Amino acid sequence: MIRPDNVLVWATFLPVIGSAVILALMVVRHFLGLKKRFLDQASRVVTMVASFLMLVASILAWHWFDPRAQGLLVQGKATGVQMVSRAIWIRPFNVEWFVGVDGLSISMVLLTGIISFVAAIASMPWWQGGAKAIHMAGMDEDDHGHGDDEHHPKHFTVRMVPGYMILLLLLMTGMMGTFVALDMFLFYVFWEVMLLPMYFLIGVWGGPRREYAAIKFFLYTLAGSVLMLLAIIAVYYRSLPAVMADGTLSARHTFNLLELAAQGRAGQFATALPILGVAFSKIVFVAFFIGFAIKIPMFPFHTWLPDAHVEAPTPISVILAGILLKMGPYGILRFNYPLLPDATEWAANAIAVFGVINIIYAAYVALAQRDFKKMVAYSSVSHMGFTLLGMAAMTPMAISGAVYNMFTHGIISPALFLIVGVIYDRAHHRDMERFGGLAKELPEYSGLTGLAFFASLGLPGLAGFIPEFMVLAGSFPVYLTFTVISATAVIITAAYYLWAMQRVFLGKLNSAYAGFPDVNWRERIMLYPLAAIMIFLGFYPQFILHAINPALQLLIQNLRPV
Amino acid sequence: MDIQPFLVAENVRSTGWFRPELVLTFGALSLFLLDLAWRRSESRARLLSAATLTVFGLAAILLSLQPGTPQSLFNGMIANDAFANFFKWIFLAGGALTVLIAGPSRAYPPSRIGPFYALLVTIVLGLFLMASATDLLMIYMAIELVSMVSYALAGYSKGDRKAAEAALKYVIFGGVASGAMIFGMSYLYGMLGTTDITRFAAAIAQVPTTLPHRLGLILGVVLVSSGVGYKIAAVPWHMWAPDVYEGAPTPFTAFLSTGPKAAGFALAARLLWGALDTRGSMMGLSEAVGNIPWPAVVGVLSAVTMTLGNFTALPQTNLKRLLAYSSIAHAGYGLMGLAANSFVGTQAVMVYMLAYLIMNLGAFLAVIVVERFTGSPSIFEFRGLGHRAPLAAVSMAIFLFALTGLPPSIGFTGKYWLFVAVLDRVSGPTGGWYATLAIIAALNTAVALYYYARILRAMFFEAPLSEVEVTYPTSYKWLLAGFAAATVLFGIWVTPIMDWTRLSLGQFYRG
Amino acid sequence: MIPTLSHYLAVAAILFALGLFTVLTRRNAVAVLMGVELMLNAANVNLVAFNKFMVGGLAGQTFALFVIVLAAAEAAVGLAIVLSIFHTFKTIDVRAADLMRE
Amino acid sequence: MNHATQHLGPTVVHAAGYLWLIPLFPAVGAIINSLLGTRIQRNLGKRWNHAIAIGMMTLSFLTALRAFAQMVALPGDERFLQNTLWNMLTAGQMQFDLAFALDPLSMMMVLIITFIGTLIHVFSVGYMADEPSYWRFFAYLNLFVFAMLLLVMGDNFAVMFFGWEGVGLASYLLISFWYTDIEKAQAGMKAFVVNRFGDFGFILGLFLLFWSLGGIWEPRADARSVTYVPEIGYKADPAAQNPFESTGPRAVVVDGHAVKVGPTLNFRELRDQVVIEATGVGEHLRHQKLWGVALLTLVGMLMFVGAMGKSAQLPLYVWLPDAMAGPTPVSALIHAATMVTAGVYMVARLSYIYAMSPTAMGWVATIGVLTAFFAATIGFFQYDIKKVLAYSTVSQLGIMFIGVGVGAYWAGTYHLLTHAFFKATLFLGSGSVILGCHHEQDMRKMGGLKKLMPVTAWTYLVATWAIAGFPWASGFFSKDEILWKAFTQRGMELFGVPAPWLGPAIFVIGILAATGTSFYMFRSYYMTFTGHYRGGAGHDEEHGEDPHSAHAAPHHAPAAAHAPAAAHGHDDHAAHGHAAPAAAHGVHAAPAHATHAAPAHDDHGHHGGPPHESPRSITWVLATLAFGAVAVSFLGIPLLWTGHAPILEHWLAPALPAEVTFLHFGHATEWLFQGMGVAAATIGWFFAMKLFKDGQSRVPHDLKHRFFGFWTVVYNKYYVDEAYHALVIRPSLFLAAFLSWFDQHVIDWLVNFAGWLARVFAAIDDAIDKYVVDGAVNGVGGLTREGGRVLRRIETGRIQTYLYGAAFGSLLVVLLNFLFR
Repeated sequence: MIRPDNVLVWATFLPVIGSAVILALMVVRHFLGLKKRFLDQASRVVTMVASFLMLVASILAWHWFDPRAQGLLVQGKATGVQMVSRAIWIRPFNVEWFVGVDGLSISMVLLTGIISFVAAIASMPWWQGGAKAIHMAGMDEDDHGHGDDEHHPKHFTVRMVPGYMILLLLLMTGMMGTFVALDMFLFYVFWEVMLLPMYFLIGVWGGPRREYAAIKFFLYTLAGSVLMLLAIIAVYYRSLPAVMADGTLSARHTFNLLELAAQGRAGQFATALPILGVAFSKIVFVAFFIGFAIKIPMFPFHTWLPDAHVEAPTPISVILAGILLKMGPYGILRFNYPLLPDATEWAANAIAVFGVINIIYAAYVALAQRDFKKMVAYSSVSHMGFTLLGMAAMTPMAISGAVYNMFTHGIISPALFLIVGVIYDRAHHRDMERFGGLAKELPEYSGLTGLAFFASLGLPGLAGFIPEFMVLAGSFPVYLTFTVISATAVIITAAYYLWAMQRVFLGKLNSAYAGFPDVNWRERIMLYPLAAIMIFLGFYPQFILHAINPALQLLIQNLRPV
Repeated sequence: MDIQPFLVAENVRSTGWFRPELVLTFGALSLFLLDLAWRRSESRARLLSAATLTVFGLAAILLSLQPGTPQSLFNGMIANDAFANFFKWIFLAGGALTVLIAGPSRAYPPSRIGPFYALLVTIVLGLFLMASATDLLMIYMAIELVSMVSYALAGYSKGDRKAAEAALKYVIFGGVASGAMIFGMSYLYGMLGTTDITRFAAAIAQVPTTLPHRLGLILGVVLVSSGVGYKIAAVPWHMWAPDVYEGAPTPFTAFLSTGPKAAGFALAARLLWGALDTRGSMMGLSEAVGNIPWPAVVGVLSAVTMTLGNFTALPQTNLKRLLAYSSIAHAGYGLMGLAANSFVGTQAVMVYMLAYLIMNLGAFLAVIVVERFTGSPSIFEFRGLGHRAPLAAVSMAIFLFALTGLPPSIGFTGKYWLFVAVLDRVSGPTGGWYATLAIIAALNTAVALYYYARILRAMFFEAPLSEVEVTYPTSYKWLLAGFAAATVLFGIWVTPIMDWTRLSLGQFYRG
Repeated sequence: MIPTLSHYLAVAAILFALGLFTVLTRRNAVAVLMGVELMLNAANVNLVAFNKFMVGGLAGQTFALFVIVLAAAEAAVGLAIVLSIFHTFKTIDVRAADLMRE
Repeated sequence: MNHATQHLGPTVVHAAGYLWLIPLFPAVGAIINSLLGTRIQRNLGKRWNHAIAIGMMTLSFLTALRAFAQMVALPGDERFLQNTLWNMLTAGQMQFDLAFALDPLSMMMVLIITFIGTLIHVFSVGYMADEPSYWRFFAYLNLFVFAMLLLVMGDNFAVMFFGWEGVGLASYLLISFWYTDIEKAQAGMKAFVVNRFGDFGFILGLFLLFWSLGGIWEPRADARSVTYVPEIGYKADPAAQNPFESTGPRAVVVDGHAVKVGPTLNFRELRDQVVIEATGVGEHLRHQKLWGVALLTLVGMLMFVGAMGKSAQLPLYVWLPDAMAGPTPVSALIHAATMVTAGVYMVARLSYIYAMSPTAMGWVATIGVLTAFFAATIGFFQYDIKKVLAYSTVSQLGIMFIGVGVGAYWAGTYHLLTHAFFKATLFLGSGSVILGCHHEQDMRKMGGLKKLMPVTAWTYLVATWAIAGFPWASGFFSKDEILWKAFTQRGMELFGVPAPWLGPAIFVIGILAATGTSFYMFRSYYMTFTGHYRGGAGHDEEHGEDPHSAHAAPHHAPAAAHAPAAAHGHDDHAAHGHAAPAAAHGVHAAPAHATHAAPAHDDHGHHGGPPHESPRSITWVLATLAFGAVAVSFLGIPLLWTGHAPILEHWLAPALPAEVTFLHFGHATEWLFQGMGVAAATIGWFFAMKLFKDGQSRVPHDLKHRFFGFWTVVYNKYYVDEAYHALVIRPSLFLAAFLSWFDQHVIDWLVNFAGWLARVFAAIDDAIDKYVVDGAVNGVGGLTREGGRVLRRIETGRIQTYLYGAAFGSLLVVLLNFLFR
């Protein structure tokens, strides 16, 4: 029943179906008086199943995707967009249900599938197996919700489980939808749908300072999306009508991203009337860019990330680092670049500068962190800087590197956050200074950590190296100086990772942590596949690149027609 | 001049189009009687509620029976058109829902609920007239009808000082406002020679452009709009709102914040977009007539209103008061649609009023749930509501998101269409102003989020003052669920609303 | 001399101003309501005057009649409320009613 | 300086589908041991761990031999085996495969690595016998060999870089193998980070070379950001302009063969287009300038920065001495024989690039000779036997760089080969000694071991002999050839300034360094093996005046917090120490000892016992290597003696296409210089014997006290580590701390500011209602009061405040109406 023309719909809505089921269970529970324990377990099972099916769907989509295919024709030109499913949604607004994937989004779809599933596993309290099971704070199943003092918060996997699962599934839908939407309005809706559950997942199931983190995240992102909405409407009002799903022409304007891209290429927005004396395309570009830069997060707007990460429960950090951060660059490549080529040229240098700042600045800040999770969070900021730099350079190599960086970082940083979660579940703190010599107690864990660290600091043979190499090599001819500066990051990165390694795992064993259990099966299930992917991608990047390259080269070519 | 027979005939004909209003009139009267009749029965309250709902039901049936063909009734006193009908549906829904809300809320003891219902029906009648009035006299009478009953109901709870104070402030402010309005009307009447607003546009064109005339004209328009403005609680005629909202019994506040506001906007639309503009093509953009730059003025008022409302809402801790300020802010958003002075703009206002009815009634219901249990609408009572009353908390969250204007919710639909209406003007001659207005509105959305988020935080993140589960009647559960469902559903299934409003506005009586 | 329209208008304006002034300044609730009455009557004067001098017909006169009626009704409601204020606050000083402040 | 020569044709490629097996075997070994190692060790016993590792090594060595056989069979200039696995990456102009290639040069490297690697694996069996995490050690060793093979066998820069960093990883893991000792852990970290410095330079050099090749730049609107605009001939071909299909190098036909021209990471394509003049690439490159500097010079210097890191040259050598923290076999394999020579290999591999830039050559040679001398001087006064060898390694690497610097590529490579043998022997010998003396490394606590450990002593002597450069031991031929070539080289430049004197100068310093080498090597020999045994005192005071505790603090890189930890560092180390004798008594793999080791160490002082010869697995390896150290000399007997070119030079010729001219002198001169070489060695040996034989002479002690200041400076390695700490580590840590403060208190403040602003507005708004409106009211009230006393005093209530507001508001609105138009 899953066919190429509806696989994306499945991938998007399977989670929602799951949450609906859980909701139904909650209602039914009232009438049948089912046990809370039963409801919890049931909702967990539903979540696992839904997210697994979502993974399957995304893998199928990847399998069916053909990088060489012409895809949907827009104004007679190939767009490479495939597996399209479209129908009219809100006729009066010219809004369509219009989803499909091209080389850019398919990689993100696959990533979303993988990471969502991992996050789902990470949300389960199961498979703690092994002789000495970990003591997760308050892992007792009877649960009066918020009965937690800050010192021993009830573990997030057992607090208000159904609610958590529903929100998690909604979040998944939001993310998947954002990546497949090809209608600006639809995109915006999914974007917000993804925003709200995140707010609660951090705010309700988070750490001690969760309120602050959640509010901060919420305000930042909402400020961004309001700007984005304005920009979307502004673009809408400068657009020309386009053919809609049913073959009729839309009224006066269109939300169809592909159409808009074609119009943008034709200079539709470059020549539009200025607003308040500023060139239309520039003002819109800035609006879009800030909206997305907050998600990346780009230098001045990045401070929500460490807080959000530190307070968020592990699976949410995983999703945050693995997928949400990717939506920034994705949005820029999906909106700013195709729609506003002229403004893109205009802004390229600025983007590059911000990229360099991200890389270096965040790397140094990470070097100074004591909190394990904060360090990893800042390293994310630093690594996303490479994506910015690559996008700015706009050479085929650099931009492929930028997108590939999104993918690899989407694999590595979740692994890192899982690793932090593992140690946090055991020690209930993340202060690296207080650890030491853990390698003796947890050899397997140390090995996995080492692998993830080296992958992240760009060791050749692991996933992290290739994108950095491509971005640097690609931007070298365009931004010589910037590249040189950015390249110094490889040293700093190595420094803070190895130092962390040393503080946490090497040296004499801190007796306080003697007798810690090594990774249990649940953690193995999550970490080993990710590790395998890291190695695989390190030696065979073409596996992803062959899918994204054509789309990106098409993008560049449209930016600068030959 | 003596009464000519055709006037009589006209009135007789008109009565045929006046059935819902008649039902409401006699319904109100009969409710008084029934209240007396059922004095003894202990199920008095339930019976009265049923009776009131029946009245509204009847009115609804009759309303659905009469087509929205635009025409003038009672010698141009009121108009019958789909536009009015749309709002009439809103009023009926609002009234009925208020009945459902007011019943179990402990605001009205059975002994006093009868008159409340009767007066409620009367207000609805007044709102009907407001929505359809096309003559200054009718407008004045409709507003007065609504106002006077509202004064009474605002203070309608025995020995409650706040209520009494609210009523006093309301009556004084309202009195002055209506005084100002009628004074303005007298000027308009004098200068335009008619009280039929559908003839204003033509008449204004005749008015000489000397300063006295212009001053008189503008004074007239402004004073009249003060009457309308205080109904929709727009700056600078907004100051009564917080006190009255806080003091009045909450169910009535809920109604007050939706019904009269909607009626005010209907009236404003008739006055401004209907009477004071060039008859631009039905779909196109029209411009203000004469030399009254009212779209610009309304634009400024809109910006000021939303900003003032939102910022003043920030420090509030009493949710009723907070929602009062937010309703001021929403009046500001609504005015954006009028400022656009276009078909789309007016349509956006209609959509927004519908959306606001649903989400705001929902929000107030959640407040009632808490106030009813804890006795105070303070935000502190909302702490930990996520655990104490999950359904109420979750649906409240949905309403708040809708009020903020986040998709997918009806609030977003409405706000989106307002933005569209304004940005539609951006490409026009005064586009810069409209762009500014849009940006101010966008920023306001963010600000609004800030205080809505405070409630969210209280409900879900903060530890409650007491662990006790908040109990409330099942009917409220269903209502909350219903409101929430509607809020989300119409955020996704938008087409019917858009079509309904478009068609209704398409049959707008322009004389 | 024969009063012209402008005289009437002037009278009306003064009435209105006085009414407004009363409303704004008096502390006695009843007085305040009376101020409102003044404002309404100012409008009446206008209506009648305009009707007489400019428009003709009956509309203005009728209007004025309606206003008078409604003014009475409003006064009634107002006084009722004043009464309840008196009961709860034991005073009819509008200034006393300030439980609810910003 | 003349250039690549015409007669060279494009490389002829012979497929060899099995090459990938060579690195595969160690990889498999590593994977097995790392995933299943613990279980194997627990259930099957350690012998299986090393059986797997050594087995894999042997297989890979045999495969290498197979390749060697195939290669020998080929005609001289066709010796190039290639094997592509899959396309790794294709994006824009960049396109590289996972592919392996063997030419004579890399063939030699592969043989060294697999052969010596295997031997050292065998050695480790005895040496690590009682290591609790035995499996880990062998896993790491295999991993290292795998990476090293990638490095030398890579068909393109990418694969080479994989190996380049992979060996870095392996060395990090092995140096901090005994991670419980925080100092060792930090040594590993230091090694990796310092190497990263080098890689930074290497990468940049690589990019520069890559982009300068075809000079294909993306045409950008803002050309100003493109600093270097290529020559016309090298504009992108139309295909390259179109980003649609990625553009590999384009082809130019040279006498029948298609030669790819354009940006490439592939060594073969690079060599062909640069070396073959018909393509004109060489010319193009030679005339490029960037920031007014010859492009190739930049390329050469930057890439050499990479070599500085890997091969421990000034100023990046600091990590190598600390690397001695690793187990001795590691020091032998990684930090003497193979990894550290990667830089030399890289320069030789790119000989045709370096040969085109005199400045680059001068740069390499100068750094080389300075390092050689500098390190030699430090070697004089060290007491830790492994430290002596470490500095001698640094110095020997310097010599190799002199070779590849001055253009004697084959000689440099030859020294690499000979050094691999004798330095491996020396390290393993020292390992055997350390083992014999219960993990004592301080030579002052040794002596007289000749009788106790004859095999070790003899092999050590042979190797010392070789490194000192006495004829018939291999070191003589290589070193002599290098210095002679340096003397006859007059074409080098120093930073663009022609410096004909550079060659001779290098020769002089080089000879001094050679003398020094001979001196400190014999010193170490005499101190260790002659006289009578001074050991057995135990470790306690060793650390009192232990050299490295002097600079211990500085290079805890950022770890100020760990100073205390560093102090206890040793008990654990001692524990290992105490496992050792068990091994010595040939009781193989007795886990019991491992477990008792820790408690045993309390009374280790008396438990010492006399030193003893090491087990057979060790002595055999020593013997083999010592033999090799002599044997390889046959590969390099100079033309002067035999009348035809050395075997190795002949063998390597096709892999080193660059031709560099040297001055020609008569035979007499050459004999003379060889004599000088021998003389240098003799002098060094003589003094060493006088001062240190049998530990009788008091002279060294007196000298030490006469020049104590100078002694301390040299003894503490010129305080280079401290300098680094002060100049690099502290500042960057400070910067980091500052930025993170900035982040939390300034940047983050922005968002809070927004929230705060909102609240302020709210407050202001409140204030407006409270004061402004009221104020206005009172103000008006005041006015009226002033205006007409006739009127009664004005009182106002809040509702009236509202009305005032409304009234004024309406007034404003009226005015507003006039404001617009």
